[in-house]
Amino acid sequence: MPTESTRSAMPYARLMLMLLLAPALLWLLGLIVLPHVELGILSLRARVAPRVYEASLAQYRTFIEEPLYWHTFVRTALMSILATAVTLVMAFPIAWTIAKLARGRNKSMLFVLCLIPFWVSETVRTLGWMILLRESGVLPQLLVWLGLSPAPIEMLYHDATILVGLVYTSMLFMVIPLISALESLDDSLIEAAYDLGGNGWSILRQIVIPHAAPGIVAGCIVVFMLTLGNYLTPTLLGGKNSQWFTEQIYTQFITRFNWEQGAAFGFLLLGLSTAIVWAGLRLSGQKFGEVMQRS
Amino acid sequence: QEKTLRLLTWADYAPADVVAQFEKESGYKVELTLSNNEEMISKLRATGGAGFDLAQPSQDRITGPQQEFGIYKSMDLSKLKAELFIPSMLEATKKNTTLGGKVYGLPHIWGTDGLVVNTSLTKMADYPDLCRGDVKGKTAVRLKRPTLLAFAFASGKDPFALYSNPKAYGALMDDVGKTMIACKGNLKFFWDNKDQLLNGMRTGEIVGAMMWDTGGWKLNGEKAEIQFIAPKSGALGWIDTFAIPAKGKNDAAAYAWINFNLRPEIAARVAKSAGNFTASQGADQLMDAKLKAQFAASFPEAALKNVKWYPAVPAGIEEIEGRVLDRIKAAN
Amino acid sequence: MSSDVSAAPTASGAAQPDLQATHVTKHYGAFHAVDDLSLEVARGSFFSILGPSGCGKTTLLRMIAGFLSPDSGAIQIGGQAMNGVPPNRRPVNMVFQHLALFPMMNVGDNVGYGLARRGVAKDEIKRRVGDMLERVSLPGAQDKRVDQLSGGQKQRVAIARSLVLEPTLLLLDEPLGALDLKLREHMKIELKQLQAAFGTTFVYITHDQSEALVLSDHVAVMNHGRFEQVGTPQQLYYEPQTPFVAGFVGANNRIAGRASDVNGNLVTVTSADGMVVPARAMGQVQLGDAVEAFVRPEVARLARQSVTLADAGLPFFSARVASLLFDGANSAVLLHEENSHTEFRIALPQTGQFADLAVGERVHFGFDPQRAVCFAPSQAERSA
Amino acid sequence: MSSDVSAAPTASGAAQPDLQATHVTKHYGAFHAVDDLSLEVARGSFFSILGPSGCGKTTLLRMIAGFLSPDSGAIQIGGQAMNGVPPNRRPVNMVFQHLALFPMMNVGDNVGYGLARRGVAKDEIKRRVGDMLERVSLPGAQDKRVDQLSGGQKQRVAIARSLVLEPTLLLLDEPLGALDLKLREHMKIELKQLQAAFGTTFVYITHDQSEALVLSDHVAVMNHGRFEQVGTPQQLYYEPQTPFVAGFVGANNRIAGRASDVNGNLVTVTSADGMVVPARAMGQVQLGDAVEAFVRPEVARLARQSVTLADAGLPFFSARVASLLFDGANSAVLLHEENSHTEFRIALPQTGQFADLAVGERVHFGFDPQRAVCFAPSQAERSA
Amino acid sequence: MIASLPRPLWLRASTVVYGLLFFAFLFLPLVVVAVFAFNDAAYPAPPWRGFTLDWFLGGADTARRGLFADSAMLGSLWTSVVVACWVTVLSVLVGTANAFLIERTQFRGKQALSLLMLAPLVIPGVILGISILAFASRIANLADDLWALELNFLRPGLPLVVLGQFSYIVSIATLTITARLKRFDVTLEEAAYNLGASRAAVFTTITLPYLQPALIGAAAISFLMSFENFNTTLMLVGSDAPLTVMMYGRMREGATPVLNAVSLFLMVASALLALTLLRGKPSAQGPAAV
Ligand SMILES: Nc1ncnc2c1ncn2[C@@H]1O[C@H](COP(=O)(O)OP(=O)(O)OP(=O)(O)O)[C@@H](O)[C@H]1O
Ligand SMILES: Nc1ncnc2c1ncn2[C@@H]1O[C@H](COP(=O)(O)OP(=O)(O)OP(=O)(O)O)[C@@H](O)[C@H]1O
Ligand SMILES: [Mg+2]
Ligand SMILES: [Mg+2]
Repeated sequence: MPTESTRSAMPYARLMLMLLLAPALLWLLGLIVLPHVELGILSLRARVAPRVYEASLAQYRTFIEEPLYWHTFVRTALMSILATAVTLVMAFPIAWTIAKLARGRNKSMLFVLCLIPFWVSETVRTLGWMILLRESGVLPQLLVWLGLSPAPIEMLYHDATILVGLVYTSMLFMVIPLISALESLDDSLIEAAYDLGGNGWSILRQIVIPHAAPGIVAGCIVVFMLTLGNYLTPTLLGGKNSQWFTEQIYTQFITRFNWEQGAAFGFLLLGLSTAIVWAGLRLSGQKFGEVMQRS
Repeated sequence: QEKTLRLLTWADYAPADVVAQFEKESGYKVELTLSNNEEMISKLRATGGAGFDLAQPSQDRITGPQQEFGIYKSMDLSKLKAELFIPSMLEATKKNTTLGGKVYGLPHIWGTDGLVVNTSLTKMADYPDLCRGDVKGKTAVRLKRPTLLAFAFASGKDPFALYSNPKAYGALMDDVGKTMIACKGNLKFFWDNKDQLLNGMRTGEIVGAMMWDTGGWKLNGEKAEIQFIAPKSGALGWIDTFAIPAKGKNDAAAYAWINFNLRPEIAARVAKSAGNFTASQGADQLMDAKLKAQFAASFPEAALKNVKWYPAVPAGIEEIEGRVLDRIKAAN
Repeated sequence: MSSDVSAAPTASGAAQPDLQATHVTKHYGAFHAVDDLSLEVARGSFFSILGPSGCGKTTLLRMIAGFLSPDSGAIQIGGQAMNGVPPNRRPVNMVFQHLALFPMMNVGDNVGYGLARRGVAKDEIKRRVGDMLERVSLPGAQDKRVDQLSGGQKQRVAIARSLVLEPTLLLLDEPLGALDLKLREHMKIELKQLQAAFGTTFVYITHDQSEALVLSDHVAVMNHGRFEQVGTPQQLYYEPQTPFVAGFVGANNRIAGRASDVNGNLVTVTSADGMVVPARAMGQVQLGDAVEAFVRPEVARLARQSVTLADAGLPFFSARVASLLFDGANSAVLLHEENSHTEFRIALPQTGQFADLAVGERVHFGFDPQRAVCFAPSQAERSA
Repeated sequence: MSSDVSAAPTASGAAQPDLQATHVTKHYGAFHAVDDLSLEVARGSFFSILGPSGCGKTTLLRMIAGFLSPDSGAIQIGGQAMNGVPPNRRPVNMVFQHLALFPMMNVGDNVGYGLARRGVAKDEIKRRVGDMLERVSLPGAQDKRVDQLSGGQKQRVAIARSLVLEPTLLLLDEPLGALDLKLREHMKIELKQLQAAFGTTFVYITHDQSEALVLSDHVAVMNHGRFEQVGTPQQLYYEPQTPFVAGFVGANNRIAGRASDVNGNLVTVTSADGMVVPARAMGQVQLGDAVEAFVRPEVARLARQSVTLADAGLPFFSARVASLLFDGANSAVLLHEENSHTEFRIALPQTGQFADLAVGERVHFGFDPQRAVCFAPSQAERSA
Repeated sequence: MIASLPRPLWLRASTVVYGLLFFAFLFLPLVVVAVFAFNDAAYPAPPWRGFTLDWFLGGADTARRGLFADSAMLGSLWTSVVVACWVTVLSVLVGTANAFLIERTQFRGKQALSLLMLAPLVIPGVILGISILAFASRIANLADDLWALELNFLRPGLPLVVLGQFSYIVSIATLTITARLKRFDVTLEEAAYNLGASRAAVFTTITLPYLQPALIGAAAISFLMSFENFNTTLMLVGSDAPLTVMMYGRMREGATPVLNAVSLFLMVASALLALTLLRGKPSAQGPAAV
């Protein structure tokens, strides 16, 4: 009870505070903060002899000196941004339809339809794409059958395939914040703008987008994070051509046992995501806390 | 707890009937975890050598990680029946897995890496044939160190000789890397799971690949035109071992399993399941005749002599290779 | 009802009406939200549509603004047929129920929005926005954020935003609904003065009869998608044409019963409880008809002595005081008529004459039967 | 001010007061939300606290209910000191501003909640809930969901939920605030009848003067954490003790100026614009003091001929009609006094006598100076 | 434009067409997965060779080992369920405590703490995984070196997987529950208190019932998220692989239709779960629930 009568029972309030604070601190310190400190320490040392390590920036130097690594890094970032943009563009009309055009049963039906694919795991969805796109898969066969291509084409293992997979996987996380942002936009604002002589484009630009900005940013941040941190889709759909930075991290940790290098890569990825999220927030003038509440 | 043996091994190295027999005879219960070299090492690294009672890494991958992470216990040879091993193989393995005077691994199963070719569709003699223009998009290799070593041998160099000279080794690997990058367009994929490759070969999507002998013989059993070929520049020979993780809790069970496995009749069954030969003295007499025939077909005398056995990998070498592998992966 | 309403010329002068709707209908499924309704609004006048919640007011207004298209009937604005003309092409602007100010823009940009859409030059917009804000008593408010404004200020910005476009017609949908009591009183007067100053035709929706009466030149009372009566506030108040209007406009005592006597335009109504009330008949009333009589609280006169009322020539009743509702100038008393125990509300004189009444006291009241009204059966049925 | 208020016995009889607060104070930082305030509420009476938003009404009520503890001063309920007694042990119940009905329970469970917490047997709860719902005219509503109720019904459920516990005191925090106009009028009368029927002591908070006047036996007018005046509705209306009360209770014309003449209890106030108004002094007024006079709209009399007023012996003014506010029985006219152009509001007689006034017409008005009030400087300053 | 504004025909038409394309895009992969679970072929690929239930019912010793005989697959399914249950319970409990911490208490640094609670949502899952792995093994190694204590739960394995998933899923649970608690009208508690309820009674009769939909929602989301998680799990998994990791492994081997079978099984199961949830809450699940 947040009433002031609790002031007489101050020890009670303190006890309560401590009890509530304990799990939060355990979680945040034990699973988030300290592990990242550990990761930071790992990334800042280098092996000089078996079981002998010293503080060094060697891991980061490797990253800079080996074009492969930073190429992958940049590529991952660009592809993620591209995937986020494509997702946004694809999701917006649907979110608009659900939030503003559909009514009653239709609306909830469309909404649930959007949710359904995400009740099954990414593995399953990726499996679906593999069955669809592989050389012996459904789409290439269909193209042959339609006479559009002479022989089955391999549709897996292209950048475009990775993009399709990423967009697909992220769609829900864009659609939902968009819907809730658009739903909170009072129809009468649009009517008023229209009544005052606005047309579709100017209303979109001046009324809808400013209003939905927190939702858009929320969706973009979540999608960007998911894409950037994705491992499954790029490796499975990208095949021999996938170069995703998470894969580098995995490789360093698991196949090379090089935790130091992997930790450095992890930190770089974290830095990248933080920087881009921060830039996104800055550009759109949103606050992180508020944005995340909406997603 | 003391009643279980937690075994970290390769697929097919512990067939169900063998496990059942062991459990019945020894009273230990076997918990299997299937893995490959890298994962074995990284798991043991992450657990500090805990979580398993017995592991089966390849003999060349023992001393390096042991030096680095201390994930194995030294073997107590007194608990083993040395007479069960083929002596030459035991000696060779001991030599490769000895660190600071202690032995860390004992041989179990051995085999080679070479070429698997669908002879009805194409002909191949050496690794570089995988990069020929007429098989574009129909070949595969693993994106792992054996591939680099194979192509290094194919280029006429001896990479093992350069293990002690990281610089020269690095230069050699750079060259191999360039070759591979040039070849990349020819490859359908980098396989990293044998079933994936076998499926490709079965459907004819793949006509030639670098692979270990077992897979080739397995396919040969299904389709005679698919054959395992020892390449001109030499097949690569490997030996998978028994090694005891540093924090294994049930060494007794581990030794029991090793002794059990080296009994010729057991070894023969395991060898059949894995499709390879074992280090068990006398097991080859009990081996499947077909497998022996396949072996003989793949390895004429000269080829057998030409097998390049992996020496122990010194620390630091894998890092050089890793970067080259990454580069190959990244190239377009 | 509606047929004779449409015939009645609402426009005061000969000037062409600014807004004309003829036989407009809008269904939602089988439900007639607006039902064959016609109206005319004269140029420059303040026209109110008054009706209970759900009677179709907003639906009608949205048809005029163009957000809904009528199922049948025609709408003309400034003499031009509006069928198929989209809202952004109509010479009308609308002030929305919850104002719909753009929260992402400041006051100046809100007011200038429509001008900017018309492609007016920046300087010109700035000047006209400044002028307009001055006229609505918000000089220099351009740079304020919308959420920094009080309720009344928001109101004025919303009106300014529409008026700056100089529409032929301004539509207002319960614009005072969200304000609190004192502010509403204040804005009522301000709105009336604004309309007088601009001379724009206002069509104003409300369910608050006091707003409609105070503000309007003409009021249409709406119920179930139709107009019950259109007239000046005084006509509605003093000459209600239907029981619905009599009940809805102003507080009223309602006595339902049978016509026990009909004498010229005077009807005697006898309620089931036995109260006998004389009243003027609106429309045809036959002896024995089920009728309803309405007597306004301020029409009845209170007296301690029945003689006073008899002397004044009024029919009178005896009653006991049930409750005293002291409210300054609006004080009233609830009486229970002695024979029938019917509850009857009477306004106390503003002079404070009966301030000393006590609960339970015996008093008398009477009223001029010509100022009470009584409705014929068909209409009584209608409102039931 | 507050010192003499606390001395004034609010309780009507000799009976021990149900609620007594002495020198209660509550700060928020440096801000005195409730400032050394004392009050007494007699058993069974209806006591209202009337004040503008933010004056500390809710703070006071929450101290009585026990949700806040006073910084100083004591509160007694039914003769028992309440210091340190938590809300769930006090013999008071509260009806919250937004009712706070439990949305996850049906009506019956809402009403029975307090009984269940007391461990009353299920059957007994059921019986008493049924009885209580009947008494608030909601028989058989037990199984309804809360969101199926109308505003007025929710109101009654909230009151029933508290009354079923038979509290010594029922606290109500603006319970009608959320209702719409017509419903509020209706619930006002219903609430008064409920209280009379139950005989429970009500302490009622509102910022709507009409509610306070109509409902209460006694009203305390609150401002800035203090009581300005405590009295019967009539006392507040006719005998305001402070300019704040005169301005807040009922509509009033306010003329600020200097005392240009003092003659016994009559003061002549001359405004800066030159309007000269005679009024009765409340408290000490010296010649030349800055003073404020208040004239109620219904106190002033309107006449077409000045003679009428002169004959009645009233001081009179000439004026032009600025605006006609027709609102049936509450119609008023806004005048501009001819010399000073001061705006002056006058209620039109309910008889409809001046229904034919026209804007711009020249009229006269006058009033009995004894019914206008004028406040001395210190108090005038206070309200500024 | 919105429904009340006139929309030209081409716009209406393209809205419909786009909607159809979009949902085709969404559902095509799932439909394909479901259909090929019944294809009578060794690989989930066209052509259609006839209908079979082998991939569900095939015996353990036949060439086509069906889902219900594939003990490894079923075991990993069970592992996933167990992990998800733990994660759900932990997340909902801690999430509830966090919600009360954010909404009902005042202390210095609360703002920062509540922002920090959101941070896990913007840390890539792989990094969460490796950082927890690295930290846990440091602690375990320390315990081992200093006290010869073997802290098994800090080694890769299910406890660590649970902790890893929990570390970010609890953020989502916290958000969901906080959102509802924020809308809670505190006067309801005061009213109950005023009606004589004790603090405990207020909590159990008013606050908890109010929070219940959010608790159920948070539980459902937590379960689903845990079940679907791959990135974090991959780095922390020991010898018992949860379903996603197991499926990933099999997919790299070259998928057999058993994967389709288990996928279809999951689809049906989650549809049933969702239906029961939706039915319990007739007002169609709002966006807030995700
Ligand atoms: N889109 C719709 N579909 C079905 N019925 C509707 C729709 N819009 C309005 N209605 C119904 O039409 C009737 C009139 O609605 P309208 O909004 O015009 O009422 P109103 O007079 O403005 O009421 P209020 O004073 O409450 O705003 C109502 O009964 C309403 O339920
Ligand atoms: N917790 C608080 N901290 C600081 N100031 C407060 C607090 N609660 C109330 N106040 C201030 O105390 C004053 C009185 O508040 P209170 O809620 O009692 O007003 P009120 O008379 O009930 O107003 P209303 O009619 O708007 O409900 C207000 O100015 C308010 O801003
Ligand atoms: Mg409306
Ligand atoms: Mg209050």
